[in-house]
Amino acid sequence: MDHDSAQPAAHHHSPPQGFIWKYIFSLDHKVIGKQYYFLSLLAVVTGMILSWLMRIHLGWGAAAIPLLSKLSPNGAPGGVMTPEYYLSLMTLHGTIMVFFVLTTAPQAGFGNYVLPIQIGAEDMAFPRLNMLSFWVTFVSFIILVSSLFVSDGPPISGWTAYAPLSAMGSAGGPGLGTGQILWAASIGTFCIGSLLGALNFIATTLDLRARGMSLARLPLTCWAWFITAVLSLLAFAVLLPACVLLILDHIGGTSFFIPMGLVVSDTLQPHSGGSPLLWQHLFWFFGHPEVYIAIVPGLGIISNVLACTCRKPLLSYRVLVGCMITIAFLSFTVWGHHMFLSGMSPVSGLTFSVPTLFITIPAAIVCLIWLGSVYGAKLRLNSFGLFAIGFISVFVTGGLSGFFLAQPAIDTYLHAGYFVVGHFHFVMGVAAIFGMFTGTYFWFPKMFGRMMNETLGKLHFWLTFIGVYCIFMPMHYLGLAANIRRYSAFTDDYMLPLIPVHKFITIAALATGAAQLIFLFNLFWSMFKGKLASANPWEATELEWSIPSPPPWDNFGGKHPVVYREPYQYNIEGAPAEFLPQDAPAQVIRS
Amino acid sequence: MGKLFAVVMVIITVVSAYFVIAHTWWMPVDISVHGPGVDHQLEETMLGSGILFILAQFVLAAFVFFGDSKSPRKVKRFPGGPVPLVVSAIVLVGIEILGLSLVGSKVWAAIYFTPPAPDSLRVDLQAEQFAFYFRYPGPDGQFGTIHPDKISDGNGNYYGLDPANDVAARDDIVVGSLTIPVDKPILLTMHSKDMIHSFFVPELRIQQDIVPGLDIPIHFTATKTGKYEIVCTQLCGLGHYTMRAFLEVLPQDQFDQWLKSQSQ
Amino acid sequence: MSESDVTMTESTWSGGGLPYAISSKKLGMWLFIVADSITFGAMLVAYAYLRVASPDWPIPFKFTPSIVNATIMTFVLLSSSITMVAAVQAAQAGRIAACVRWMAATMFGGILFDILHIREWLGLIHEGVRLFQNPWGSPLFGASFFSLTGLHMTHVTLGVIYLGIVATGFGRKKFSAIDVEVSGLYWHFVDLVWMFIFPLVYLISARIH
Amino acid sequence: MSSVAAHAHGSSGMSWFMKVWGCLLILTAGEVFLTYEQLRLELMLTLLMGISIVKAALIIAYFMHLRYEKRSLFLTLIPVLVFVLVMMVVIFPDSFRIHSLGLVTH
Repeated sequence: MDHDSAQPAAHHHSPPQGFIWKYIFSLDHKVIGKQYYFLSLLAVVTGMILSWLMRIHLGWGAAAIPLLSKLSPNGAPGGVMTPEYYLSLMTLHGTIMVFFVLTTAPQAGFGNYVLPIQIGAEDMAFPRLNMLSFWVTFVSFIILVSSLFVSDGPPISGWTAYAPLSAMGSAGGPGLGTGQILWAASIGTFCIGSLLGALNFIATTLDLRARGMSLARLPLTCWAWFITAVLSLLAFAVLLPACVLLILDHIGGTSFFIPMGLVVSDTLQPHSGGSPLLWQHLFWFFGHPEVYIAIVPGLGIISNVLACTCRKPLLSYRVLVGCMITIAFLSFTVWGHHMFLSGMSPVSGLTFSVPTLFITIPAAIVCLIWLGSVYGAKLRLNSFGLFAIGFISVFVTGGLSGFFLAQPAIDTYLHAGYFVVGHFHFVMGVAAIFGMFTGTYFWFPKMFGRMMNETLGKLHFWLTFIGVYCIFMPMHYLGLAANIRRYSAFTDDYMLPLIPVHKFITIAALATGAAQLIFLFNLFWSMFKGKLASANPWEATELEWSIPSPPPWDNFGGKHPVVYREPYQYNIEGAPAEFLPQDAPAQVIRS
Repeated sequence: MGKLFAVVMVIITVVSAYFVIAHTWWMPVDISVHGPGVDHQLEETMLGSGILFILAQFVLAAFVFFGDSKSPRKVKRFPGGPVPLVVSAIVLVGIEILGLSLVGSKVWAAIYFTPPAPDSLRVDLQAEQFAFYFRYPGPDGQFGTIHPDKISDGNGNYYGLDPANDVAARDDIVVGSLTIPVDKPILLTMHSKDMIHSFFVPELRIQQDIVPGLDIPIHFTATKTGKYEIVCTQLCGLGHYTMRAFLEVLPQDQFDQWLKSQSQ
Repeated sequence: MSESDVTMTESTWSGGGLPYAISSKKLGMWLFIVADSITFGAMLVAYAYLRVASPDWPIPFKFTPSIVNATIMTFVLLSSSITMVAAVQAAQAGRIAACVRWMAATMFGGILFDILHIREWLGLIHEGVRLFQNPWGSPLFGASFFSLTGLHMTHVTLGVIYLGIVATGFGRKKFSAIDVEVSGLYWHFVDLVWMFIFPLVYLISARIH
Repeated sequence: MSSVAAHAHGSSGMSWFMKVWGCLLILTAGEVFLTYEQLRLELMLTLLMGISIVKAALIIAYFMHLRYEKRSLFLTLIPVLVFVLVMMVVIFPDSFRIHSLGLVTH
């Protein structure tokens, strides 16, 4: 091996000068990580406001929301939203939350900030590509939001954009012309950003690890980001051509997803030959790995933080890594469970249900390992500890309702109801968001050099934890009573008695949403007024806690850290200290 | 803080489980032949995952309750280490999965893999944006051909029939609600003229997407007379929430009478 | 800090080095190639799916000129790969001028491929093939033909630009031999994709008699 | 360590690449010949795909030097790629389903 190629690619770019290069077009992974984080924050606030509007409409359909008529005179004349405006908001809520929050914050946000430091690197492998990924993602967000302002409004076809509704153009309904094209363009752009980000993460994790940071010593967060990057690289590569074909159906007059002989508003459509199921297959081929792209970073963050909270090593590091890899692998074999009743071959339906059920085994093992790790712990339940424990609770709850939906026979009944909404909000929405809260409370001192307020943090946890159960648990009951999702109002006789439940959910959602203002206040107040943070306020073992808070622009100040042991060495029998940092040689700790 | 968490966790678990056990909101009474299989499968799964839910949350609450940081004791390793946990998870969850798959596949097979009875009553379903139309073949027992270019809601030719040239189409009965005889197998062939819709009757325990470009057959037998709602469950446009029809299950003699009155 | 504290389980994977013994740039390009293969794979699968489902799929390509033309295009692309190999060899041997010449030859191959391809497109358009219709059968023929070959042609065109940038930079000693090699990986990948498009789009749509 | 430089230096390396190029041209000619023979579609598709995979393997192994890199690179990239591409084949039953359930409108 010649000497040059054996050295990790060192990035001795000099410290950036000037505001633009320092904060806007920065190559520094820490700045880019924060940029992603704040983009997600903007997105999650937008998405949450949309969900408030939807919830108010579902609880009190006739209620006028005064500001709404100003925001969208067409969509909500007099403040009462039209059915199509409800569907537009639903589409935007789903798309923003899934892509720009769940995919962006845990992976690109925290991953970008923390991964290079945790593996002892100065920066990502390709800093320029990293900057490009962020700006591509940013542009895609702008494209999506701009659909709010075109005359026809955003599309009404949901975040899954099932063809032919999404492919037929404005003949099918409002927002399906320009709005739908903007949606597809935005998601296609997002794919490019994610692909570039993913290959950067993989190369960084493999190539830039410090000396001694073997794969078996990577913090579980790094494993999770690495696995997620592999998933992103493979899954977004399928969604990208699907979006291209969808756009072609719109502007090229092709009919990839539109069959022959369709009649819309008494007009025979000129399309012929396509297949609506093709879109569903391509979409869910991406869509199911996407679910794990959203949650696996959460699994990593929780595992990482749980060890610090419990002050003991995790019950089994290797089993957790193995389970995450198994889950990632299986995620490519199960997409058909979204399509049990879609007209897909019933034999395929049965076949897809088997790996879907099998995926519960590694997921169950992960939960058991966490429980085993909490056993006999000396818990330090500060804000991030509470959120980490809360994550286990909501992840178990959401996972168990997946048991029902994995079985085609039961899916026959529950498929399109609120049971599904409750399920995926728990397991993918709430769990992933709890992962983000955990990450924020945990890494805030490192990212901003100040401490967050603990009292506000705990208050935020209690309101959120109880709130999400009040919002999403009743949705399971609604689903059992066959309440159909994606309805802007409930006019069917058997659904009328369920409206009080919707009112309860709406109140819970507004209250829980209001509780997030505490978090936002805490975040921004602490950023400027919080107590100054020490290098290692949580007495954690990973490399990021061995450098000052916030870290210098080149992370380790030109030094090359060396790693001596696995992470999470807390309260080891016979050890010289309560916790053993990964990069401290034994004799340093003893002295 | 740990003790508070444990208490809250237990309350949440008990309240959540109560509404399920009390069946406060539950499936409507089943009216189909294959339905008891679906219900049984769902109840078994509810029992299994309900026990797991309560167990997991209680154990978590207990561990957090006793995991106080202020106690002077040392941390304890989980007895036996990870191996028994992993093995028992694989064995127990594995058995549960195999059991559910085996039983569940039979239920699924009863709906989708059995051929329709030869004496089934054949009914056609056509879905369009925000309405269902049903078609009975009439006395000749044959459906007329569908001509998409002739479909027109304006002149009431919902099916695009061509009675002038097509003999089979002349006696086709097209109605806006599904009327069927009780205890008789029904073969429903579904197609859509525009978007993907879905046919769902909660009481029938049947849900099937209606995909443009495909003629998807489904068969069932209703066992109780009465009037039920058919809802669309696949997002099909702005009026999706209003898209519904009624299913009326009649005794055979009343059904015959109804059919006769329609064909005149 | 003593070296012995660092217990190494597996030397190449224990950090502080490149586990695959290739530069990160090269690894990055390989990862891009995996993702792009899946993109092309999904396009080809979608095309095959629709073709299987359409009984009226046309098979319009006559042996001459269509198949012959596509064969010449294949030859051009394969030949541009071998000149790229020569460019990489020259770059690694430090023969800068030779490397730039070989890369120019490769770019010429790419441009020639594009020209032949566009000529073929124009011919088909002249015969009435559009994205949404064609004179022979399922309109998806034109849709899938133009989108598949269009995606590939975009890759070739971007590749020519990419090679141009690398060649210029290498000539001015701004880029290293590794950059040339990485651009070569991309170029061979574009060639590789054509090895599947050629039979799946052209050869099984051939009408000999 | 088998780096590219060690293996493929000098004219001997180039002549080896020329042989690979020759093989690729011959295989292409073979494909065109098969087309001219107009075999049954299934048979022809199998043969053409077989030849294409051989050609792709030659390009990856020699032109893209994967054969000269560490074995672990091959073992990381190719199984993942093959796995994902093979999973896509699962959608084909639905393509055939359009044949059996396709809307009869004329």
